[in-house]
Amino acid sequence: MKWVEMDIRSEEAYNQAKEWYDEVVFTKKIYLKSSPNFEELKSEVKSLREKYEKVALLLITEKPSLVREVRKRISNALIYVQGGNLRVVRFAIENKVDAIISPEYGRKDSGLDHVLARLAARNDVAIGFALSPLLRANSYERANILKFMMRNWRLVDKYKVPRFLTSSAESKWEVRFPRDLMSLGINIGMEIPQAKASLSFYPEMILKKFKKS
Amino acid sequence: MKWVEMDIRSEEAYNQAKEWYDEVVFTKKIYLKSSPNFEELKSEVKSLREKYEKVALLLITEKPSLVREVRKRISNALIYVQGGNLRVVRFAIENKVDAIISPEYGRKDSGLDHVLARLAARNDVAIGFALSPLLRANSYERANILKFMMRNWRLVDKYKVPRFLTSSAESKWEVRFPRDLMSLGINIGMEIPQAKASLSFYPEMILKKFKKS
Amino acid sequence: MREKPKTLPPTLRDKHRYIAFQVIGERPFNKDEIKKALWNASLKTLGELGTARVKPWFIKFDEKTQTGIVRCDRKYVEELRFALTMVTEINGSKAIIRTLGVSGTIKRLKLKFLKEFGWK
Amino acid sequence: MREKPKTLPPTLRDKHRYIAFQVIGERPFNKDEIKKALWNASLKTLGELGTARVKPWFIKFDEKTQTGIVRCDRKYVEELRFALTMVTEINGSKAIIRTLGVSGTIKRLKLKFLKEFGWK
Repeated sequence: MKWVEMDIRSEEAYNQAKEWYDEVVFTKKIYLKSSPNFEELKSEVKSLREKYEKVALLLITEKPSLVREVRKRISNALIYVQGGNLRVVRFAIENKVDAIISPEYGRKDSGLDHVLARLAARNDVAIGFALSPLLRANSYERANILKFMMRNWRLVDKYKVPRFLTSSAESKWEVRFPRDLMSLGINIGMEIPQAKASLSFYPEMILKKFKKS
Repeated sequence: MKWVEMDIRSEEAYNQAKEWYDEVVFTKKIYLKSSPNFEELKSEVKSLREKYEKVALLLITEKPSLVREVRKRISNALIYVQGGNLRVVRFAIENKVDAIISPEYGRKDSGLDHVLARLAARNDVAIGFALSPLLRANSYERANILKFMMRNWRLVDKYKVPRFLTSSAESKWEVRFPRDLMSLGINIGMEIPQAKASLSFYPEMILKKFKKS
Repeated sequence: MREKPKTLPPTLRDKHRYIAFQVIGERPFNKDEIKKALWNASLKTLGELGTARVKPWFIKFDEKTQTGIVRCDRKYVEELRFALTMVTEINGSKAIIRTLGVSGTIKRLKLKFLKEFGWK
Repeated sequence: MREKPKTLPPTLRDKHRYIAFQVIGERPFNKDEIKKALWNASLKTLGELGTARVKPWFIKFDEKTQTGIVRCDRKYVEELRFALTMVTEINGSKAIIRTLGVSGTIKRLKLKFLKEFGWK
């Protein structure tokens, strides 16, 4: 069994995570307002892959169509979509991105429902449960985010959606040891083996996509 | 079924409690360093009983022998002993006072053990679980007091010691509605019927002593 | 306008309870003070994790009668009640929060526990 | 000297677990800072009631290796671990608290998880 950290967003965080995990995916955040320059993006992905091997692009956008474009044209990186905008999330799930990170992100509700969860399961789109938004929040927000994560876990569990636990760390101070990250999963409702699988079995399934491509 | 508040320590608190309870015991705190003037004490109890009907004396002392003296010479008031000093508590239980209030009071441990609990059950000495020390404490102290109350409840439950829930209110702002006081009991481990009995059945058993005397 | 997730099917939906309460204070409190007091009480007594589980949710407060409604998860009514019991002041003024009753629907809660305070 | 209550018979005794942890910080921390950080983390994440249930208890901290031991109730190891996971700073300096392992006795905990840090 391997420990896999699916979403690490800076070099220092990557180096910290590498000490504790067998595999680490480096995530590049991309704010998209319009079509990116795909030549540039492809060459950036290429150089990131040389450095980090496993690379993901986290798309942050209000425009569903841009998700499809990136999904179609980028093949050597995982495609994650930032949760929070329901239209974007639905479109991303329909277009079979690899994962939605934090469906509840920035929302006043949990940002996921049974229709989306069922579709995510069918389309093999994972839901990422991320620690870092909790770490940056005040107590009031933490209670709310945790509440939404508990609700989303119930859906993910019920509809057998692929899932993973991640720090989504932007700095080394947000990285956590796998067994500690498991405690987030356990406290939002996972059984211990489910929490473990969210840092090993499910991530490994997603990483297999790299070999195919 | 009657709601009974067993330990109310001022007139304004008494008046508040009377709105919510069928029976209220007015408690007079007595700090004892040496033998009290019993004539005075008896006449004070008498005038308190004219005003409040049901009266208790709460003995706060470091000297076990003074507890015995008061127990012997005062018959028309309930005798409570402030928990916190183990020697005094043991002596008070041996001398069959009516109740020990907050065995954990002011301590760094729970202030009760299986030997004392068994003896309290045999001698029909009640343990009073009091809210007001919690209300006055900071968060750190609250967590500790609650922890000790949980432990004491396990002993009281196991050895079938008579017990009651009380606000031990000194001001009207420390009085609580019976159903709300029950939630203290429930959260330290009581079943709902046990919490209810701690504000009705057990207090009523103790109040019967007034009729005998 | 932002979209909202669909209402979940009954088996997946959160099961709530509604608690009617009355505030007895040195002075009357307004809605925002009460809302904040409920959250603070929950966070202090139950913590961030406990609050996430208990899911307290301010519904309504009538300033005239100082009575209101708060919602929580069905399994954790006693935890929230205890958090309210531990309140000693609201925004610097002494206060007691007294629960009046609990029900599965707002309608029944009003009928059984708030009618006497003039709620419709 | 004040008397203490007797040790309870085994069935009534609290069942504990010991957790070994390592602190990774911007700077080294001392024992008192760690002790306070553990309490604050527990109170913030689990609240007064949760902390009473989880019963965190600081046992030891070695300032040289920045490793230590904390005890808690056997049923609530994951709650305490989560509270530690949520720590982002200690006394104003950035920090991560990493758990090294859990055991039912201090002796076995040291042997399995702290020996490599020079504990005896």
